Amino acid sequence: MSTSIREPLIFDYSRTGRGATAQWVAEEAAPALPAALRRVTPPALPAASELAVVRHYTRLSQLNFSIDTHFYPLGSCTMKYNPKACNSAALLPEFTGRHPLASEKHSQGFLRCMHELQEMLQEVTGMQSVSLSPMAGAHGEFAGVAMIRAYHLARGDVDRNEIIVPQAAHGTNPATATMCGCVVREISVNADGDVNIDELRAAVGPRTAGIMLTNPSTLGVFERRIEEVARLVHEAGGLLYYDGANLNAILGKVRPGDMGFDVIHMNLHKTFSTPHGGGGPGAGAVGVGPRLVPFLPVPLVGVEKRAGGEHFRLLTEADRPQSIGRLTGFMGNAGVLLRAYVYMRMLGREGMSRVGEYATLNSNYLFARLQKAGFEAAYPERRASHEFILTLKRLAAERGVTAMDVAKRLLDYGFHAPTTYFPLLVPECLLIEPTETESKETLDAFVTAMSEILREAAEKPEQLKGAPFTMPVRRLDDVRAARELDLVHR
Amino acid sequence: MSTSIREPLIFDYSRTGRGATAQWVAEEAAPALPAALRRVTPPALPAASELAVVRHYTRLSQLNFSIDTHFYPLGSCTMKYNPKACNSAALLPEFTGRHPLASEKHSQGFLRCMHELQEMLQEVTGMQSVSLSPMAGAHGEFAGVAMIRAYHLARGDVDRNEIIVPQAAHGTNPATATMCGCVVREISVNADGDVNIDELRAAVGPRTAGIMLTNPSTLGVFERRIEEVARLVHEAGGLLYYDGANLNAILGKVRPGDMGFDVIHMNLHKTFSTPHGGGGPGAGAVGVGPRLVPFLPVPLVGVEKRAGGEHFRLLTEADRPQSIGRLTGFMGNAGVLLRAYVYMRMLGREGMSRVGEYATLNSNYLFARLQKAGFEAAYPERRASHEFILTLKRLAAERGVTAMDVAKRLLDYGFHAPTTYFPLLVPECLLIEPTETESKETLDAFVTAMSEILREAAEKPEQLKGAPFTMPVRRLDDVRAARELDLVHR
Amino acid sequence: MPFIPHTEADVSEMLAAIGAPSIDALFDEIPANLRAAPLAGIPPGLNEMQVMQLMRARARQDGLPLCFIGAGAYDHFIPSAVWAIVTRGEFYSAYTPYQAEASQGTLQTIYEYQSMIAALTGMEVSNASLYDGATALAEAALMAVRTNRKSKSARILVPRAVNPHYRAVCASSASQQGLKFEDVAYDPASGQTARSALAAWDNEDVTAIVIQQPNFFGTLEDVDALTDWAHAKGALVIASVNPTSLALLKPPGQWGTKGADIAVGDGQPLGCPLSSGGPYFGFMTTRMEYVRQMPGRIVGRTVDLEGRPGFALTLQAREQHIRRGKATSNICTNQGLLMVAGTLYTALMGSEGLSRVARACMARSDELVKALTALPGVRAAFSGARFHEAVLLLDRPVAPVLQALAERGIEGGFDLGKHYPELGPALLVCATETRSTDDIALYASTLRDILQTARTA
Amino acid sequence: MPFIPHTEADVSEMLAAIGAPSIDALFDEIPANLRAAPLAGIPPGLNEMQVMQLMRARARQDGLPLCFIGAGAYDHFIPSAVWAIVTRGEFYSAYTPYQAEASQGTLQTIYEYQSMIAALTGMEVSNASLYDGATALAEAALMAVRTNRKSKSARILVPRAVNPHYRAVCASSASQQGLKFEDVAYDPASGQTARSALAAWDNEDVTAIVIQQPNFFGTLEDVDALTDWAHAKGALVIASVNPTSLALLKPPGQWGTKGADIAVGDGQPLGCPLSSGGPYFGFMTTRMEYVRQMPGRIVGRTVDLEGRPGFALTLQAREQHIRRGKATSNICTNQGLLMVAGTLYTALMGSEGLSRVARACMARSDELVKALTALPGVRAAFSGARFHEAVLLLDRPVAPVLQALAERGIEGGFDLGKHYPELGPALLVCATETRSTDDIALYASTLRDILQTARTA
Ligand SMILES: Cc1ncc(COP(=O)(O)O)c(C=O)c1O
Ligand SMILES: Cc1ncc(COP(=O)(O)O)c(C=O)c1O
Repeated sequence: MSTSIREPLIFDYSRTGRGATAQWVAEEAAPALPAALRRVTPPALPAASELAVVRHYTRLSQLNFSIDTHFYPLGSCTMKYNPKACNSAALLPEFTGRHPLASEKHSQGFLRCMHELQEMLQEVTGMQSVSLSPMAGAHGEFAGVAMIRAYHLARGDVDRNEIIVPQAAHGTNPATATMCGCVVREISVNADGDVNIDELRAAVGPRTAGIMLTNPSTLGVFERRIEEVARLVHEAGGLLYYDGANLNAILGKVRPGDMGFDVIHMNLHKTFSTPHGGGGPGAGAVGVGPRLVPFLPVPLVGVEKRAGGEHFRLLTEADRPQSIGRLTGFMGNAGVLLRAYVYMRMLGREGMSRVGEYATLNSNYLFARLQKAGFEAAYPERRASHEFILTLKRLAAERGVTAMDVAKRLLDYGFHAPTTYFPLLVPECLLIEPTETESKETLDAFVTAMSEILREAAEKPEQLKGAPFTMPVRRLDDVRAARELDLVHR
Repeated sequence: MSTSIREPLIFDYSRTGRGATAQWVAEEAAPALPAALRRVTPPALPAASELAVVRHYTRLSQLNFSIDTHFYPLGSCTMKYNPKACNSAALLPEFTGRHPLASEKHSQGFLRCMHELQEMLQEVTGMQSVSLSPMAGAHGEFAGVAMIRAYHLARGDVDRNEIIVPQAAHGTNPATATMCGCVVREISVNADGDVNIDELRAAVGPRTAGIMLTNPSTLGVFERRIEEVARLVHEAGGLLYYDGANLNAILGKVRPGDMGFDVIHMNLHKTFSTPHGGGGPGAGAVGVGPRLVPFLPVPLVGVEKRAGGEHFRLLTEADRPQSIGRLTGFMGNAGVLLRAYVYMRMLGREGMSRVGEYATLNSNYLFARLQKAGFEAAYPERRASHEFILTLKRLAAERGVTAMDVAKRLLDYGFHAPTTYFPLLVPECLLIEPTETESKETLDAFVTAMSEILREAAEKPEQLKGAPFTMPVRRLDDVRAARELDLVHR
Repeated sequence: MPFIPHTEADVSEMLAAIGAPSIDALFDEIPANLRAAPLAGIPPGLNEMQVMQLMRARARQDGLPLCFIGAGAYDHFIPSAVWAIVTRGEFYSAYTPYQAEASQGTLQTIYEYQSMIAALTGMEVSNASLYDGATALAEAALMAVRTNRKSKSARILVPRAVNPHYRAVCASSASQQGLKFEDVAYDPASGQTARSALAAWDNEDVTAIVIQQPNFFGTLEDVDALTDWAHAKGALVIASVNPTSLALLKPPGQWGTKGADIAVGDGQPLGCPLSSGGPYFGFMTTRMEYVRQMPGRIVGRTVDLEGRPGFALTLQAREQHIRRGKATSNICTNQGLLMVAGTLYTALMGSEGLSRVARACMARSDELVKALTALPGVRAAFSGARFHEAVLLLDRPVAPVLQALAERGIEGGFDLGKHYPELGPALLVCATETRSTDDIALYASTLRDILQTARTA
Repeated sequence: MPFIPHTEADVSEMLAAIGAPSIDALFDEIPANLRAAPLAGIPPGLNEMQVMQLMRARARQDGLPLCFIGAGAYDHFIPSAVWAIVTRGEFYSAYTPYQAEASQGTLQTIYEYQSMIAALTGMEVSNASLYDGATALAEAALMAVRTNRKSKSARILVPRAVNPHYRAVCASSASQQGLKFEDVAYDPASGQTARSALAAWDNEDVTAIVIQQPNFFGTLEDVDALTDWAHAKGALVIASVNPTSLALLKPPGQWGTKGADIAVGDGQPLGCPLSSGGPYFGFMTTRMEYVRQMPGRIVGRTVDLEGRPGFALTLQAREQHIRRGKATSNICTNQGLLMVAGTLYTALMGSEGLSRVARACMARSDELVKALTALPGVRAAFSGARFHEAVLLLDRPVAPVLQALAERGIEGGFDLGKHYPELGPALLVCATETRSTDDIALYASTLRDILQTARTA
């Protein structure tokens, strides 16, 4: 006897003559527009009351899982708690009201934060200099590879356009290489999760621009021969790119700069806990070792000693003639950067290394317990880093229950699904990253749910195909979505 | 195959040694406390992480219906949209940071708002003077009746301690009379919803302190003989109290002062759209006609012309020697008052009278449609005011389906229930108040749901007893709650 | 039409369904002579942009002075999480949880609140909030009279060291029902309410005594002695307490041999911003045996049709909507949303967090008193142990000094002259964990300047 | 341990379950010589109170000057409802909606966003956002090259009247793939990009042309002529537009005979605060026939197992997580939350609200230009019709004037000297609906003062 209440489209609340009229500024006699430039029919936007808009989007929001409501063991995504203080600070009226082109006089407070952020990120990565302007991880990758290319070009080394990428890499790595006009060379990964050094040795050469790695890798294990990798690539004249999406694993424990990397992007929206906002915004600051400093994207925040203290200003192309240039309209996702800054200041020195420690503790604990509960590890011989991979290939073969089925069923148990089918090379995989902000009880409850699902898979596997059952919708028809494209309301 | 996820108590997230440590200020060497005054065992408060607290209360919040998520046709409660601007303005840091005892120098902005609010409330009620300090409707009632008593006492009329209250009155009216040391005399209401004038005539006399009325009454109809009522009470030496909970019905249409009332409280958390907060806070400003001005509770906001403009200050007992005194620690729910002020400024003159008009339109429309759908009106001959009463006595007698059953089933349809079993004199009643901020479509959807329920009542009445089915809990055992008192977690 | 969604088409269809020719016709039962004229005294409406610009200008006018006033409202740091969640629409715009099944969020929060406040005060049961600390005290007095059936005098002893605003509220409200509030003197040296001051009532019928801890001067009372005195003579003990201080101080439930009977206070320090005095929330706890005399809403845990746990309002027979003229109080709307803030704040702080705040308050105010009494012309009034406030005596009238401080952006304290003229020029100052050593130094140097200038002028 | 809930007991139990002696042992696969030293360069942690005090002090340092800068970021009023809902945890702290069933809120919001942006631009389909307006333009250029298979030159014409920062981003990013961006001059009298300026390419292969409306000078381009010129020669048209202006201006979908092919812009004016330049969001719309070349996420409406409507990410084969090195772009994380803000803002404003804002912007900036050009030494640079910005020419260097204005609390505009030296001392000014007549008068009188003082000095 259930009555299902669905939320219609905002357009369904729309009626001609209606509006959130408290938002209507007075009619003004504006200068006349040339007739040819005028819009004739008004855009078909919703005409809804303020209550309807508020109610509609409040109700829509409730249809989401989120960190604030659910455990989100989403591998490679570092879905940790986003402290509310970071949001409050970034939304202080002087910060939200500051125009990106404001005078230096009205910018010293903000720029000081940004300068300190640059320095803190240098410290945690072991890099020499940092630019904050990239707006997400992939954007940081772009900056990084563009710098690598600029470096080679500046040395007259014009033919280096190959980027080596391990098989398990995140899709943005090869995509970025292409965006930078490079050619991607994939190398495989050993059964133990480490890069195949022989293939690497064969791959490097005079066309090698560099290699993109994340360490711990997206397989959830630490690349043990990283020093050898670095040596090989460097000896071949290439540079090393560190995809910092997994920095959470090693914060305060190892520094990419010390491992031999020449450039890194950081996902501040992962490691430094800025919210993911249902898809963004992020911030993909890039850090570089000595070779790449001149090429950093502008603007950077510089400091000068002046009478009366330090004075901060934005450095532009004029200050940095070898820069790869400008990657954003202004200086990147400043509001995200402020959130990361606040987070880092709250954590401080000790807090920073605790991140790596407890993220790794949680991950290894969950790894151990899930294996004990009957799940198969993709790399059973290895330590988990901040994340680990289970493979359900046996379950799929024996009971027809796939990683997707398990993921969907977890939603019914009140847990967001782990990352599924990534990395692509592990069949029927679940990539699980609990992060350090979740408690042992939550992890235990997750193990219980996973065990229940395993039991269900044994007892009534066909039913799992129907999961989820308790979400606002059942499983969606993706094929139809792509075939009968319905992308806008008409 | 549903898995029900329940939210445990915050205490279940608690572990010794845990805490939201970002909130821990540094340990300080405080002066030693005398041993006898020291606490020995720390209070058993939850020791939970910040994420656990955020997640727990976010999830709890989602278990609520609210204006921002649901239509709330709750009679006598005026659950209208609470504009977000009111909240933003009241939470400006200078307002939230202002100490109630701050100097006049740092108070002119706030006090100007409060003074203008006093004046606007005078204008809409037709009263001569307003005090903002009562913190809710009942508190305003207390102020009003206390002023009536003070008025009589000041005239040496010491025996007037009877308060006349119509049968249909809200419970706070008689309770307030008692709180003021008065005796309550109930008078009945005619079948047409108007007060029984003969009983009133019989009730008034030399002991009559006053009468408490709300008009439109809690029966949802306008007291047509209000002028006669006023004359009778005044001739008997009593005063007229207007319970302003229903002011929304007549805003801009009739003014209590013009009807002959001597004192009124307003529920700013109803008519003036401050949020109800799941039970409060409210603001119950009182307005008075000429006879009661000297007795208003302090503090009031006064204004003086000074060189350089108007200067505002709080008037206290020293300025108002006949005042009934102070009813609140400071000056009432200032933050609620600010929200009401902002709301009134946004509505302005025209907006104010539209409130009464459209609240009445919505109510009469719903009244007409529900009657057509087969529901029985308690006062079918009368115009609805901003609210109206249905009686389900026939349904209860014929099918055993009560007002409570219908109310609970409405929850399944995504509508908050109307007020049930109030006023007490109408059997199996639903008191329905849609307010002006709801759209015709919402009202239509409500009619559809009510019609569905009527159909269900005809077809499977016993099933309705089990409603609701889709809420976080089924119907709760109130008897057990009162018998086996479990009021705190141990 | 701000906040009204009706189109012209809607209006005509609706009028047709009603069978009325116009909206105006819906008011035809109102006598024509009563119909209001246009509201000339209300200014025309503003759009949201205009109103926010206006409010920002008003706010700017008041500024954010550096504040050392306490006197019943305390400037504590509030974690961002508190109001981020309190203002969620589901808490902010919900009604009183009469429909329990659709209000489990609010109900469970109240249950948790009751548990936390009971734990803090060391008492057995709590209600779901009252208006503020002052009205909570008045309600406690009324409750004491209902509860203490043996006492007939309705006489409540109230130390003069109790917050004078609270005393005023008791006088203007509870005395309507014939309660008699009688003053008890404080010791001019210590600032405490001495046991000896009660001697006058040793042989009198007393219904209850109020004990405020810390008292209005910030001084700590000898709560055990006062409590035992009262209980020995059959009087009830009403504790009026600062919730922050309870992290360190013996809770009312443990005062004396038997513990206080009713504990009340203002919950403002637990997550409510100063906000010009409200909204805050009053709390009240008592013994289980007195719960039926308690005013205000109470939530209980129970089970649903399927036996699953759930929460509901309970003991409603105490309340006005059921018992009407015989209810324990007329209170209906309470301070629900602030109760949510208090719950969130307390849950975030926990016992350790709260005691650190309390200790920091003591340390900071001690620092403040030391810094100010080091100035010529300023000395401490009382010798008793303090929590986070203190009375200072100046060598000249207080009001002009406070005004000079305000001109320089400092709210220097609360002038006690009106309520305690016998003290001479006395100033109540406060520092919480939010005031830094720099803030205190700035106050001290500014005050030195002002005192000096005045002296040399 | 801030944001880490582990108790000591938890840690030991967990280590026992793992079978590791210590947390440190979990790092035993990391070569010992690589282990990091303590992070001496990071200051000790602050509690939330301290960090908020710090941030408030930093914010105060920057203040809230009266701002007349536009140049790509516009100070519009944002209704309170927008951020009250955007910051709800369910939007704020959710991940990308890969698990559609647990993300219908975000997915439906994106679908509604796509619908609104398509309606505003008059185009058929929209993606779910890109980083910002500048990167959206660079992506549009890349998309044009992929789409316009007939053209081999990868040559994109970009008027100099296009935002110079956008041009810089195109140069530093899209040129990595060999795109050639070529400048088109503006008419020095009107400030428009004249059809005649394109003559040089009349017989050249051109892949696409960018048309910014209004252009960087605030001047309105003759979009029909430019569009038809491009289409006539087989070039695509990329529109770069200000969304507010689209309430009044002909949308890209209707430019010329066939309409623009791709429309991009920065969504900042739709509900995103200035915030030092971000986060904003880039939008992109196009024709249905080009949708498979579009970068970024796209949401489609579909049905679930039971046939009920629902929403899901679609056409993912364009994206990096599927197509890797052959994806349309490397973009992954986009500006989701700002897209939510844009959707809320646009839904609240509606077409009428937005066009009122646009008209108010025009009226205010016209007033500003009149007030400033009435001063001696200030004149308008261009004659073309404007939206809400204008170029002013001063009789002296711009930088010191701007600095003097800043000293007096006014951000006077954007100095064009660096990007358009040929204009001489030129200043780009802007006024939106948020600037009042009083604000403009204050700017004018302050500028008069400054110009006069300098003159007499
Ligand atoms: C390993 C890895 N690299 C790169 C990225 C790309 O980061 P972004 O989504 O911020 O562009 C991600 C995030 O999804 C990632 O997990
Ligand atoms: C008719 C009537 N009078 C008085 C009150 C009491 O107001 P409050 O709840 O604000 O004390 C109410 C509200 O419930 C009411 O509906």
